[in-house]
Amino acid sequence: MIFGTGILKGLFVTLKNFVTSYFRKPDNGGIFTVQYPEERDKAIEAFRNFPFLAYDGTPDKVRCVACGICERECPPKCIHIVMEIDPLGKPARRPSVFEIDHGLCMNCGMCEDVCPFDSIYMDHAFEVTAADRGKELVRPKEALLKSNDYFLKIRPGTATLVDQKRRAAEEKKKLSRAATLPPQGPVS
Amino acid sequence: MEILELFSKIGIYATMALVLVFALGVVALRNLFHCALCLAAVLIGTAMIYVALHAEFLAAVQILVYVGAVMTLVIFVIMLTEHLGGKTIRQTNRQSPAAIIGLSGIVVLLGTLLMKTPWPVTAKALDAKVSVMSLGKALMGTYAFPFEVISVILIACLIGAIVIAKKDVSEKGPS
Amino acid sequence: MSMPPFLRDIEFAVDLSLVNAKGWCLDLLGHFLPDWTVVLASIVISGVAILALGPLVMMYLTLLERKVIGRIQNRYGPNRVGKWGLLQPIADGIKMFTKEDIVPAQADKIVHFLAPVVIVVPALMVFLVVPFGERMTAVNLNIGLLYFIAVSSITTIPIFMGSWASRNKYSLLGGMRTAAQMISYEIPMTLSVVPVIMMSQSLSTNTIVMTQVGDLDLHWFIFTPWGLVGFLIYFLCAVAECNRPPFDLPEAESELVAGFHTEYSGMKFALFYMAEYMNAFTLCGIATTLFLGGWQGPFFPSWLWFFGKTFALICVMIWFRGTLPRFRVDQLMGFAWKFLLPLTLINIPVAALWFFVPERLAWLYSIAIFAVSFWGLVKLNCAFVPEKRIYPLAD
Amino acid sequence: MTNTKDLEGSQMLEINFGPQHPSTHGVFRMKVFLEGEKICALDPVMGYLHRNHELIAENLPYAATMAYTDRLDYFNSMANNFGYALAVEKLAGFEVPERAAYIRVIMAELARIVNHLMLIGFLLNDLGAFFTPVLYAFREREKIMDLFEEVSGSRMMCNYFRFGGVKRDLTAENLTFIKRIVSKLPAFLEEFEALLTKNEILCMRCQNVGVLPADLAVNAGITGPVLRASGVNYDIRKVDEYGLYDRFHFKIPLGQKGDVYDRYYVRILEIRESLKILEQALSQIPQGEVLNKKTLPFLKMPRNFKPATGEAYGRIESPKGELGYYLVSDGTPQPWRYHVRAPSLINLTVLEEMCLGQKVADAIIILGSIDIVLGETDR
Repeated sequence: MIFGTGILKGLFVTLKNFVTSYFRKPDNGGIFTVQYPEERDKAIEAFRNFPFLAYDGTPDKVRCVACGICERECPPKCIHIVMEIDPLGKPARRPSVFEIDHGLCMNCGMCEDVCPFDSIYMDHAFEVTAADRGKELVRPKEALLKSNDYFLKIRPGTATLVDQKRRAAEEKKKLSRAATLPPQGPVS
Repeated sequence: MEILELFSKIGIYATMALVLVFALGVVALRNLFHCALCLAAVLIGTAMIYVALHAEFLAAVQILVYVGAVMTLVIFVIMLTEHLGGKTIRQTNRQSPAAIIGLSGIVVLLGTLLMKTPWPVTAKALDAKVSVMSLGKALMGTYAFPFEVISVILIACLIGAIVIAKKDVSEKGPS
Repeated sequence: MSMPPFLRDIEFAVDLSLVNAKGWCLDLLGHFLPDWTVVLASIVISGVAILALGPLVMMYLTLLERKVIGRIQNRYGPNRVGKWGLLQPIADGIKMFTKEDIVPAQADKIVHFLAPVVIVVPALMVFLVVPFGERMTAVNLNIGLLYFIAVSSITTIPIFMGSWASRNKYSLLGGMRTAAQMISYEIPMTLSVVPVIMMSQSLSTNTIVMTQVGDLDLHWFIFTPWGLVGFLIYFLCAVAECNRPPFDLPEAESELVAGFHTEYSGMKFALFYMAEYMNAFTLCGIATTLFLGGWQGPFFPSWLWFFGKTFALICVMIWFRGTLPRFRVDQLMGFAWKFLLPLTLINIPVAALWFFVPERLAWLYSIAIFAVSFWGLVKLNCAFVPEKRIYPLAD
Repeated sequence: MTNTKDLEGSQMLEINFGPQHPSTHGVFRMKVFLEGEKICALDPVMGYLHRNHELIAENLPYAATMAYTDRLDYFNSMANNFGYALAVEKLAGFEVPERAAYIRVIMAELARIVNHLMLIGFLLNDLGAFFTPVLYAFREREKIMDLFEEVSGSRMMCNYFRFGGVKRDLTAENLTFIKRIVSKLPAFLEEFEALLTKNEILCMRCQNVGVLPADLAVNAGITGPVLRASGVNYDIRKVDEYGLYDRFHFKIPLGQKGDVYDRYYVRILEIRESLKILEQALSQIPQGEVLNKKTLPFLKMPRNFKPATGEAYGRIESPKGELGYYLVSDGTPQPWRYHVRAPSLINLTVLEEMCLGQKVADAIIILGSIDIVLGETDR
């Protein structure tokens, strides 16, 4: 083999790519970059980013009961929950404070896995910024609450399954309440 | 048109003055690297004077050989010897008085020679434009022998340098 | 070339339009100003044209490079500032101007400042002898080619200044590499030009172009065996001279961070870049002049031909950058001294042979000589020839 | 090893490559003593990216550590997950459903392809090719990354494996997508090789540079492609036959000289072998569960998972070498001791031996050819 043919071959490969970049499809030697703010990659349902809190209907109907399991199991300990105390001094079974420190959160999805109340889910919103990492990145409850409709929109598969499960559980609860009326907590 | 000539004259004298200043820098500055840079400036300035005297070929060769090759080597050596060249050195030592006396003697000698020599300005000398062609013919024809002798000397130098460099390697042993 | 006379007139008018524009301006001035101002104005017009052309060429070369490499890598390249990113160089310029100028505390302040300023000077000075088109050489020196080689050899000194004054070890290493590389590649580059000088019997760039004149039967030097080999050697050396890949060792990013301009920021950095790109342009321009017939070419104005050929060569440089990995220092030196230099030395007698032997026979001879010498050189440099290897597949 | 302390203040040029340097692949530092351009001594300095991985894991339930293993070798979190899952399964004696085992092999091999492509791309960057091979590698990697995102939710930090299976089943579309990747990759490899393998500059730069003799490699505990490039036939996929690797037919490519070029080419050949494994796995994959029912409660309540006292060492052939996880349980929800045998770290120990007497530029490509990821080296 003549010295230099390897280089020429390499030059030919790049020339080919230069030419094909003008008229080929992205997966076939064409331009494969995405012009981000205008174009976006197709949304992938399983995609997980900073978690959100799901509510049914209106924001006061939070599914979260402030049980604190996610707070305890979160590997980087980025969740902070304080349970609301009702005027009678009894725990109200809803969070008065629910904060997630986005500076710490590593999007592992552990909270979603362990939550027994179908409350916390991984979000699709990734364009999250803050000018200050100390305060602004600690997202309060108001910023985390998102409706079930939003959940259905971003992750239709999972959300429908969850909805079916919850409806079934509610039916069951109604039936059992009609039968015996024992006070019972929600079952996952 | 006189104004233009005046401009060019001013330019030439300014260049000469600058060359002198830089030449002073070569011997007076304390930092070796700065000295070398001044030397490069002197050589470029000399080339400019050549251009002003319509000796473009000489100017180009001056820059090519002295600035492009010799100065590069000089600076290369400076960078190799004192790594980051921050050191400054005294430019005077015990021999400087003797040197001054000797130099002043030379200056006086050259000065008197310059003054005494009649510099004939003839029409022929003014018209003579040395073309590259005639220069080449002279080098290859009339002055072929000295030209070849010089190249033999240069080759000898090169071989000598190689020999010295090679010895160095064999002493250390193959690495 | 058969062309109706009026077309030829038009072509001629377009061709010399820039020259005529300058002449018209000078005439206008001559009506009400003394003679010497006209001469001065002529110098100023040419000077301003060159001073504007240099940076303009540099700015759009950066864009061209980024675009072409982008396409090679299957992406767009800059396309946000202006249509097709055409305003990108201006945005970059504004950025460079407004950036903080950082000087290391231990640096030699004066030399550190001077280096980027000085480096632009030779890069601009060589524009003087580049024949941009018919009657469009700023100064038609009779030693134009020698002037070009001489002036471009000064470039090493500002690089040294920058690398030394930064007091940075990466810069120092980069500076040393530059010196070695520039000295080594200057020799084959100068020698590869010698056959052209022999054939055209002149050092003037204009005369060299004129000896390659011809309408459709192309008399460009590249269409002769010695011209082709000379061109290839010259071009490779040119790539090495302006420190572009695969010879970009002085600023090898993956090894020396940025080589000699590691410690430069803002406009000083931009000046280094400007010099580099202007050098690339002039080196390609001279290659065009010497081997590709300069501004010769049918139908289009001569300056368009010149720029077209030059930019084609620059695109090849960019293509190299998009494809090839970098040489190592010793291989780089070996390539210059053990391969290119002997080949140039063979090229010179071959050119002489061409001069004295009838054309057909000369083709035969030269091809035979080049083939044998190429083969011999590859054999002699067997240390650099890749090995063939077999990879066993175990269970 | 030369003691670099002795050389300080000598005539030699002392340069710190890193921690901030374009081609140390992170925050790795090489203290190099140069004579001209020749390397006389080299001192690798590690630990700039130390994140206390092991101690964090010792204070977390077993399940939570899975997310942290992603961050070890962030180019192939799938392989990291695999090793950790194997270790815990050994410790607790969980079975893995067959479909899940196939999915694991598929993911591990895809991760290997991604890793090798990236390595070759960045090695070429170290060699001075201006990002073209990297971007070609990125182009192919992107497809695999899309798949990873679809199955696991994240492109790089997959967190996909669970004890006794995987987190989510592969859909039919996923499988056809993988099939398409596998069928298209050989053509890309041809193109990639045309660009690189025979390129004279690459050959000149890489051949006979950074030679690692086989005996030194074995003595230093080098594993992975670096070891195989030196001609030692050792692949944990064949030795341990963990997962389902005993079911697939594939070969182990071996190098002869153990130089940078061998390390580069062995990886190209490994990609080809991985494609063979993928083809077989895709044609054999059965239907069924992807998660052992027994482990589900432990994933829901990680603190309830208390393996019996004992120890386990799970190791896999990660793309970089032997990746081992050593776990000691004392019956509590947290492991008593957790240790990662990171191939990047161990492979880095021979860096000086390979670099001595070479040029600066060689040191960079030798480092590049070892294939380190600082997340794993420093942990």
